[in-house]
Amino acid sequence: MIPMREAIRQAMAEEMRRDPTIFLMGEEVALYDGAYKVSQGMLAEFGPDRIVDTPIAENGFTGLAVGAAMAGMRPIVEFMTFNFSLVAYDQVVNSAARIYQMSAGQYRLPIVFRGPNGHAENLASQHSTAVESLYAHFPGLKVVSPSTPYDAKGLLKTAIRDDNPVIFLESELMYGFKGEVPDEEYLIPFGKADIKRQGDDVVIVVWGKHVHTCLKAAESLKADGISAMVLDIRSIRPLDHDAIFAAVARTHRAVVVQEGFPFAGVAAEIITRIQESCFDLLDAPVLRVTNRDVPQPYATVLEKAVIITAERVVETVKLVMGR
Amino acid sequence: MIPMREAIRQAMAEEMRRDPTIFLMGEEVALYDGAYKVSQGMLAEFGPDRIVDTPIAENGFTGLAVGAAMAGMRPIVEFMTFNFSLVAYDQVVNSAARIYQMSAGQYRLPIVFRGPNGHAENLASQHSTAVESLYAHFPGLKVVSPSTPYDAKGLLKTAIRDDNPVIFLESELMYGFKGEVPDEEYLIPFGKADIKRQGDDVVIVVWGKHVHTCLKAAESLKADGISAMVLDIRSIRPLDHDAIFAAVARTHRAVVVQEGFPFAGVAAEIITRIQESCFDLLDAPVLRVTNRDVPQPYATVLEKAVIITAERVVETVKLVMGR
Amino acid sequence: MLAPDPEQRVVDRDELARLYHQMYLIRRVEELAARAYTQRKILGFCHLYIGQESVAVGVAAACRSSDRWITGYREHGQAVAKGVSPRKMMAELYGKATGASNGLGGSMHIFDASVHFMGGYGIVGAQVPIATGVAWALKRLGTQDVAVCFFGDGATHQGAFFEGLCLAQLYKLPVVFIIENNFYAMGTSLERQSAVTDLYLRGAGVGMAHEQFDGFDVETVRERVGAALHHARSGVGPVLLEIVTYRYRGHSMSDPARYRKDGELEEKKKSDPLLITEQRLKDDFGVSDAEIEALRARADAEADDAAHFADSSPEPSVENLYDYTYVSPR
Amino acid sequence: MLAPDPEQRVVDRDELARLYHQMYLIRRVEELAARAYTQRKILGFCHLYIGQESVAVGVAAACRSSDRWITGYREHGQAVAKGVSPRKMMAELYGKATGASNGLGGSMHIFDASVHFMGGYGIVGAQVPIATGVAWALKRLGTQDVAVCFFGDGATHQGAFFEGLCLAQLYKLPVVFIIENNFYAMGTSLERQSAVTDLYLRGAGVGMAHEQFDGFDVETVRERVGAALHHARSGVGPVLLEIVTYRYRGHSMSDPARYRKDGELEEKKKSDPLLITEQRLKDDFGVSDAEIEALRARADAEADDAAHFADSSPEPSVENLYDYTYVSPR
Ligand SMILES: Cc1ncc(C[n+]2csc(CCOP(=O)(O)OP(=O)(O)O)c2C)c(N)n1
Ligand SMILES: Cc1ncc(C[n+]2csc(CCOP(=O)(O)OP(=O)(O)O)c2C)c(N)n1
Ligand SMILES: [Mg+2]
Ligand SMILES: [Mg+2]
Repeated sequence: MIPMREAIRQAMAEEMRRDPTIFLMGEEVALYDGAYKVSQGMLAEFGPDRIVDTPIAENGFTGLAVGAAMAGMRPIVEFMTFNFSLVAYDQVVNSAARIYQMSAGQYRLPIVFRGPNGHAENLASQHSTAVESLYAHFPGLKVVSPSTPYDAKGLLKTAIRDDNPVIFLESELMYGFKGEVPDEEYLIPFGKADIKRQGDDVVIVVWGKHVHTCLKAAESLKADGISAMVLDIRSIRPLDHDAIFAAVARTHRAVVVQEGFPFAGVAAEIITRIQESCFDLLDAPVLRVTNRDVPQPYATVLEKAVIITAERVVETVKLVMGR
Repeated sequence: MIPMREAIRQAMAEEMRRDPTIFLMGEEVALYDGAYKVSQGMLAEFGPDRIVDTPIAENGFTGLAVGAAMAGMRPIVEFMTFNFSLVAYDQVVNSAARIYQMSAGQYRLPIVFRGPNGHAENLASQHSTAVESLYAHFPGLKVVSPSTPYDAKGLLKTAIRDDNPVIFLESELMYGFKGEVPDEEYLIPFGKADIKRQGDDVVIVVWGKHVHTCLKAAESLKADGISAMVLDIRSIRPLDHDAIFAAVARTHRAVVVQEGFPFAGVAAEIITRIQESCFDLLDAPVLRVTNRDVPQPYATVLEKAVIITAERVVETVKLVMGR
Repeated sequence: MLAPDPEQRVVDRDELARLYHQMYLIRRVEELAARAYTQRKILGFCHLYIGQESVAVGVAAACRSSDRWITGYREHGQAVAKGVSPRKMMAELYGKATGASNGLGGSMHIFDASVHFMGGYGIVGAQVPIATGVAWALKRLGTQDVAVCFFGDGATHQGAFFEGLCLAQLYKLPVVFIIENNFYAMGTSLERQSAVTDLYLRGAGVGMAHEQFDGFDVETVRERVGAALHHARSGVGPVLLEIVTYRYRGHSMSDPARYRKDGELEEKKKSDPLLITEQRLKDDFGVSDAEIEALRARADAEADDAAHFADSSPEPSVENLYDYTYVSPR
Repeated sequence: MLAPDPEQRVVDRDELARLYHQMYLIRRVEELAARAYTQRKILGFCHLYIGQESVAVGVAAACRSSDRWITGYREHGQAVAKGVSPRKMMAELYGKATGASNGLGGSMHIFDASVHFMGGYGIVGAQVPIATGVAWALKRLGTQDVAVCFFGDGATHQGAFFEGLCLAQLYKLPVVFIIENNFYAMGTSLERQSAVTDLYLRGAGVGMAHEQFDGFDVETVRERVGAALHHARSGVGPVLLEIVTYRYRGHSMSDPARYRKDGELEEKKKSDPLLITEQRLKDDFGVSDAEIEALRARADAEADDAAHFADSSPEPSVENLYDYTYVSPR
């Protein structure tokens, strides 16, 4: 059993040993071992040319990664948190996502942008944004969000080997979360959802840290005689709609759980596709659980009211079940 | 009959005469009369303290507008096009959208961000982005997109008087589009959709320039015996879901037309709400028409294949009608 | 060097005692905040200002009360110096309804419009163009006020910082930009983040008046910032100041600050702002130990009162959750 | 001033004739592009380089062919100077399948990896940090190559420009940043966009070597850029150059350029790059009128050929629409 941060580190280190063109860049990743200690010890192994501290210039070093990728390297960019990627938004969505197309395939952009996404604890408005909806919107980007150390390692290795820019969304709240990771090498392909819990009455579609919120909810729904499947999509873009549709075909009811703001979010995308492809299979509208539609407040009592909890998932599942 | 650019100018000028704290700021808005001549003549009337040319520093002048608003002024920021707002994304979504809440209501942010949105002609990847989905995601922002000179003037005056930050989306392709605008003052409230064409068989939900694409489509659908309502929502956030639901209750079938990329877009939001609230009213899944899910190419033949056309709307409506 | 403000009075005994009291109060309030943090009464990020008090207090001493301040997330000291009551501030740290931002903002987002404290921002550098905009309004609205903007050495690499400076200089706005150079951005020391370590030279690149000085002595800060305010207020344009200072604590509560060189902290503490001013009070103004003690005791009591107030204040109500997303129509 | 590259050869008759040919070719290609634009064979934005040819050609003369170039949307001249064939470039402007970017990019997004021309960007300033990254890779991959980055006076207010410079200097990367100061950003003249009109001084704010010079004489450009490349290639760090130039046409095809002062354009045309170099060829190298005519005739033919090639090339196929959104798995 290793914690998530260790799984992420293993993925990076193993790939870096394999391919000398990979480097990790970001604020505090080297000497400080990473703000959340994800890159602990990597400076010692790979040296300052490959584990690189930056000043606080996200737009600058995102652009740097774009150029380095075009010129033959494979950068991993750590955003201390994805909140700060928004000052680099232009370089991600206008440069990284588009140069392969603008150059008609002459330049590839094998970059991984990774770091913690979404809320942690009492970080208030500007430090709690969940960004999946903002990046998955763009063709040219892939977006991935693991929920276990196993998935994190396998998906990150795939991300690093991918020739496209990949947004890899972690969670500060999960860095200490432990799970089994085998010794032998493995990769997890993008676009393959994983049934984290089997169930018959309703499917809960989710990714990232809230997989665990949903597992908890599913467990407690048992008491109400509701058998809930928890489908971890793992990669948001590409999206494994086949797995989602198959689950809906089995359960006829679905709930989508997405951290962050609801309006034009990933949950809406998934629901749109479900209603389009499973119109006749559905016994009830697909509902979503998201953060409340307000900027994140600081005080615990307010924060708790805003974020996604197992109770809110349970409630919504019951609504969908007509209970 | 006046063109759209003139309606927008009238709205700004009338409000500026009324309220000396309003100013217009952006690249080329003053001496050059605006890149698309929207602010023609305004420098002469209001002088360089109120019609203000900026250097190419969008993040800077967006932040400037935020500070000026907090200190008692009412800035109108023109983005030469909304593509360039993405370098200022942080200041819009992290500052403008949140300070009212972070300060518990002590500071208001009466700012209008306006300019052309979406594709024009043969501008290729980096100059064709439709941004409604990227801004409507955020609580704290309002997002509006007019389709006629009449709506533009009435909505813009409302936007300028609103105490919240408003994203006001115009179109380069529509600046010359003419329509009636009355002499007397009027305002159009946000959150009120407008039936631009009545119809019984299907409702097409749309906003901005593609209202006209849809009117054309609706006209040609007559030949197929399909009576299509065109519902112009005008304001994306707040969204007039009551009007949408009422339309669906009448037609039982709906298509949502949204410029830009489909994934987690505004169309997905609207469809999600329709399927939630009108589940039993729907005779078919709600489909969307969006740009093809690729970065915008330059060549006309490719561009035509990517953007929304009346033909594609017709096709999709027919699908929804089971034809 | 900027010409001094000819109208600035010389600091007298009473004023210096007041400045000492302010600095001590800020330190005390933050020590109590640190304690409350370990008790999990304060949560999230909490960035202490301990060691830098002379900067905020010196700036306040040079400012008019109508000048506007705007800053980052390390803003407790600035808030108190600007006049935010320790009660309101501490209650905000505790996330209480009585806090400066009703518990919505927390440590990083203190706002108090009543004393023109325009907030604490969490995105490094974002406050720079915002300050430029505040100055824009102050000028256009015909006031004689100045916007004062605080940020760290780390913020001087952000595009927002650069663009804010360009615009302020182009439009000749009344704003004083203050780099509080405490030598670290989190764990990254100055020479590891920047090729230019004299950060005031950033001003040269945008044509802005710029000056650098040590900020450990509150009187120096008051005097040099007075000169900068005078410059900005006179209408000729903004100023970029680099005030050299030092933070004693880690970047935030979770940072053990192992990146310092051996003995560095102890060395720096020799020029502690409280020490310097205490000496000066005693040596040049004949203030007695007892008087110093009394000043401290008063500040201790105020800080205790603030903590008690915060602790006993009510939580915000969930009913008000949606109140501040949008301004309701008038 | 940067020390000259000791290894740079003096320009001889043949080389200068070649540079003249290049400059003339670029101008001619763009004149044909302008005509095609009025015929609606070229659409969208089209930003002409006419008047600035000596910059791109002089830089190319100083560079190794393996140096990487990256630039903005006003890049036709740079593309041809770097070795993109006029055919491929013109076909791109026409939006044809045979274009440098298969018709996907158009005028603003010319890419040609075969000659290390890394594109044309449409977001002002975005190419600056990208160039920094190219230089990062060139250094880390152990090459002796330099990244050359072009942008306008208007771009020097963007945060991306500033951040790119900070990083390049911090990491001492082999990159030469070239401000092509043509005195206007669209309709905004330099003194209306910037408090600092000597833009090379931006280098002072980030500790970077910086130099300014007139770029009308292609030989000067070649020599001074040679010095900058020598500096960058030697490993000591990047250089910021401000090359003073002038554009004859409007910002894009739709701009009548009414913002110029009376007689300004005529005055500037007196130092036309073609004129200067033609004089020099004649005066100092004894090149005859007939030889000049022959150089021109060759370029005219190449330009005509490019336009003809573009015109007669096939449109891209809609079937390939989705080919370049993602790299397919290997
Ligand atoms: C844009 C952005 N990037 C990164 C961070 C994370 N972060 C918070 S404070 C900080 C260091 C800032 O250092 P400095 O500006 O010197 O201020 P100090 O903390 O020393 O007062 C960093 C990297 C952030 N808040 N915003
Ligand atoms: C971020 C951004 N803002 C605005 C624009 C619109 N725009 C395109 S070119 C230009 C002027 C640029 O001037 P300069 O940098 O001097 O280059 P020049 O056109 O003179 O070569 C502007 C404002 C843009 N493309 N990108
Ligand atoms: Mg610091
Ligand atoms: Mg220019």
